[in-house]
Amino acid sequence: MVNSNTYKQYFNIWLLLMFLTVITVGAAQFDFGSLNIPIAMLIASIKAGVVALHFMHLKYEDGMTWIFATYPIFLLFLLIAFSATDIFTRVVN
Amino acid sequence: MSQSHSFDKSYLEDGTGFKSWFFTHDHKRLGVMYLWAIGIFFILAAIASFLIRFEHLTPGQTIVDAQTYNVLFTLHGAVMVFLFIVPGVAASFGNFLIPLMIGARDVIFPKLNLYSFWVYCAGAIIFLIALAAPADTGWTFYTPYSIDTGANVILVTFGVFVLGFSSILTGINFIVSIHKLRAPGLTWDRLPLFCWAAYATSLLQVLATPVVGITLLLLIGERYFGLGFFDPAKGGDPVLFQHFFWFYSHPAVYIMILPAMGIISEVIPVFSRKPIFGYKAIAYSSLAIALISFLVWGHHMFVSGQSKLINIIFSVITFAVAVPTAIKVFNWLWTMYKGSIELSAAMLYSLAFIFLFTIGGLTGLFLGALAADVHLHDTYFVVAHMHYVMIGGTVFGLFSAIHFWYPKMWGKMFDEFKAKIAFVLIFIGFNIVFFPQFILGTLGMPRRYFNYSPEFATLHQISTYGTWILGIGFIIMLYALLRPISNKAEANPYKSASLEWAMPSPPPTLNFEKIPTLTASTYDYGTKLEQEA
Amino acid sequence: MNWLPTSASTFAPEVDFVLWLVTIISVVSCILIGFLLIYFVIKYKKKSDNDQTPAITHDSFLETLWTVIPTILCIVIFIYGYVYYDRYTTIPENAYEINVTAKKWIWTFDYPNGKKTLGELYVPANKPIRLVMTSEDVLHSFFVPAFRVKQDVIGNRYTFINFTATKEGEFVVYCTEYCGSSHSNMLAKVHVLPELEYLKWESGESAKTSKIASDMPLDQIGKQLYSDKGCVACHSLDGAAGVGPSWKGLYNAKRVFTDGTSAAADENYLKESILYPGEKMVEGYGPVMPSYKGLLDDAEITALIEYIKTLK
Amino acid sequence: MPFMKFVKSLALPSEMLPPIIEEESHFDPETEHSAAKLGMWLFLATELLLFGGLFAAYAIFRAKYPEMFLEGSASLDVVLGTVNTVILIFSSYTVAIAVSAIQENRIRLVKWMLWITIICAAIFAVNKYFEYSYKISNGITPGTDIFYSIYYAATGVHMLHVFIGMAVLGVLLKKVNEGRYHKGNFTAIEIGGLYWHLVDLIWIYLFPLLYLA
Repeated sequence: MVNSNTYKQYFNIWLLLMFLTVITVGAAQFDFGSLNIPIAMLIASIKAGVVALHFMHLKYEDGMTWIFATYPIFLLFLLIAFSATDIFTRVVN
Repeated sequence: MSQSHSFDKSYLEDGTGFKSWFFTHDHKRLGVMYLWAIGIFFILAAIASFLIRFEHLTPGQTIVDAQTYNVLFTLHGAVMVFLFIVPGVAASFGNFLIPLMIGARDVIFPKLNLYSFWVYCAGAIIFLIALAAPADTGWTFYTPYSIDTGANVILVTFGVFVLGFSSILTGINFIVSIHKLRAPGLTWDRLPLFCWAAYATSLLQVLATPVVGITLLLLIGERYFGLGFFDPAKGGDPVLFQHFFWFYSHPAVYIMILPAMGIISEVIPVFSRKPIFGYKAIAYSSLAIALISFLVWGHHMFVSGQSKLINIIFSVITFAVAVPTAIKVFNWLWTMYKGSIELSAAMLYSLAFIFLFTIGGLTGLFLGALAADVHLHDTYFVVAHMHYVMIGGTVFGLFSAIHFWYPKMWGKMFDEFKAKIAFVLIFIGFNIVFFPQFILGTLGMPRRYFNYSPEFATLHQISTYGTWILGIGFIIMLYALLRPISNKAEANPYKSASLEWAMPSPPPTLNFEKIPTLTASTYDYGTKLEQEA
Repeated sequence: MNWLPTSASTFAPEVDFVLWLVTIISVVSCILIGFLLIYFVIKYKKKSDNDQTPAITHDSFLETLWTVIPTILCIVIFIYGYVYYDRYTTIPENAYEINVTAKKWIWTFDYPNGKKTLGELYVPANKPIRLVMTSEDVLHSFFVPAFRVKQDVIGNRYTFINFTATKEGEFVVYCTEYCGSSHSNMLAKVHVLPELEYLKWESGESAKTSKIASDMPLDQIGKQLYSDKGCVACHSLDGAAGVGPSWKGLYNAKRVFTDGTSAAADENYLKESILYPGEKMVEGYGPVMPSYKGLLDDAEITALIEYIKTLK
Repeated sequence: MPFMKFVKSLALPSEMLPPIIEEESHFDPETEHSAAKLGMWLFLATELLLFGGLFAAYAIFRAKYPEMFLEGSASLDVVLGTVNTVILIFSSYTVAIAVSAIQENRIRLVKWMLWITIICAAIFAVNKYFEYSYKISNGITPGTDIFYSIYYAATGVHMLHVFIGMAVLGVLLKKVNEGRYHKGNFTAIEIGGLYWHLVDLIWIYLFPLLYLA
């Protein structure tokens, strides 16, 4: 899977990541109100996705690896969702 | 590492002395060492529980003072949970059996397997050191008590953190082994149910343990660096600690019970001479439990100050998990229908498992129902419920496994008669200890109480007397197992159709000289009926 | 033998209904499974090594049956559990609010009119009560078995219990969240009084002062107060050092304080220690005792001191 | 693209390889390779969930105390944070090159890339050290408030991973120097690389959450 193109591709990916980093820092200079965090997380997730797919070669891996790579994200979502549901619905009824 | 490739020497004879064991890569030797280790910790924690029960012989002080009592129940809980029952069946019999059952020469990462054992030993040593300055928080380490107490919490929690690594590494090893090393013909729908259970257990170990790891790390940080997540005095939320803790510890309940369910699913078909009833239901429900068990942790927290909405959500999901468990019980039961049942010691433990686990499961319904849980939470009812599942379930499953695979593991035969006497005592003793505790609980006796009002004395005394019967049962069982009556075991004394019985007892170091090819299910018992075909 | 405590609140019979419901379901299921187990073991006992057994692996009818029935039972149990829980957690109208403060290892109750009690909660019968609870240190849990109510008490926030007592009398309160060495002594009492009597108590003509006026000897009253007012949680009677010093042999003993001075534990010292416990700290003990100023009147303090005198 | 030129200049293929010293194995290399990767991804899943506890705590306390988080975040040094982000992403890039290079037997390139990665990690650590000591000298400790609890706990646990990653890469480098890895045996480098990428991944989230919130 390594060929003459591989290194060039890595370089392009790196450029893309640098570009996204600039965007992240730039976006933080503006106040989007409640969208601040979602925007930052969106960009971070694109960066993370790019690293995982290209640097970590997730795009060449089989379905089982994909399941193991994504299932913890779902569990993390559960942990946050359930505990937040508790903490933010404690208002006295 | 000297690895003899001879297939005519058994794994027990392949090298002697400390080094040949402590540096072995052989999954069977590691399994055996885990079995010894968990056995020793079981005895240690059991002694603590006998002292606890003895203390309750009379209200007020009987033998120890309040602080010692708190240390004792913490010791009992923490050692039982983290050193005995979580590694428990999975690490011991999982290691011993999985490669044999899937037709492999070892687990996929044999060196890593040895490292996990070492990490387990390291964690255990930390625990033992921590006994010198023991913690008094209970095994749940609830904040802010665990932040405030003057007792030594850091060492114990660090021990749990280290043990978590062992759990994770073993889990990864099993999952990848089952994925990559199944013998030709051993498709997923032929995989022995013990392997299914171990697979689901491993998934839980891998995915749940890190969360308790970070939680305990943060708890250490709270004590050491003054972090404030779980301390109400600093704006933190102690209930959040409970969320994090039970996010691990509820799946951990299934880490404890699933392997035992796997064992039952192996033992009952052999001694009923029938294929397991509802193979797919049992296999898939193991996997389903591995997923759903992450969704119900809040039922440990109905009166913790959780919001009403989340209580209701958790209660609904809890009842949803109850149904697959009920289905499993009926599947085991119906495996015996029209069978040819032989009441060996292993089978007796399995049958007792079904009955006691049923009681444990049904009493779970009380605790899942919101209104009833408000009354029963943190009373002896919970203590009894938990022990019916953990002893009646896991420990009876473990005992069943110890008796069933005894010939395979040691190449010897034990005295069935003595083992059955031990079983009767253990079964009766167990029920005398824990059944009265249900009533203590409904009457309102809170758990973790050093002192109690005299109205509870009779039930407490009955419970304490039960531990003595239980103790005698354990001793007889140990005697029966440590004094084999024959030094020669057949390859397959129970005529099992499973792969591990197809090789000599005990098996050679590398198990299979030639990797077998499977052509039929491992539950190939009985004659096919016309209408079934 | 009775397996449930007295039922003394409107919530209690509802909880008991759920308990009975699940108990009946459990007992029936247990008998069914136990019977089948034993029946199969006897009926299908192994006769020879050549026993013929059928290879049954499925039975759609049975499998449907034992999926559907447990599902229905689970739904029923959930619904009852939910409905009664919902009723219990809904704030009653015109609830009489009492503030509860938990501290290692004593319960303090503050009433709307400014009255305050320690270790003893007074409530009127047949009137909805709402407890507003908080903790000053670790987690505690307020549990009244007779009312079937329980709720954890947490620092830096409030949690609540609603109940309506239906029976007059005295009921025990347990702390059910593990809170340290005196966890099992962190008890309190709920006194449910008829409304008129309660109003009388609240306005100060307390029934309890009559205790002092009665012809009981002073040290006996002191003994009563020792357990009623929560002294028992920290001070032993047998000489064992707890959170606080034991009362055995305390009277006239020499006390060495953290500032190096010392004094004999005479009547005046004991009274000062009850009212201003933080003033003179004895070596080896922490400043954890709450002040009893306003919670014990002079007669009661005298009774306690008399009681301490008897403990040689 | 000067860096690319530099990379190309290192492309000296087929060094003399020492004889293969492999430990005995019961399984064929193909199975071992794919198994090791699957196992590593599982381990990365556990790492993700380890940090998951911190992310969950962040989400909850941020929603609970928004002002505290804005204030705390404003007090952190964005420039230093950005520099560290660039460094970590660059080190991820170099590790990716190393993993591909070993599969072509370009051993010298592998050595260079591992060295650069380790140096990047060290610079990251030094920056962090200055950041911590500056904060602590200003009296800001983990116990100051919940934001700083999160800040110290998350970056601290991440820092721990950076150190572990440095150790792993160091061991790999040593073994590369010994000639243990080559075209036919590169699993360890691939797996070590995956671990380092995870350290980068976590930082990609921590950076905006803590410094830019």
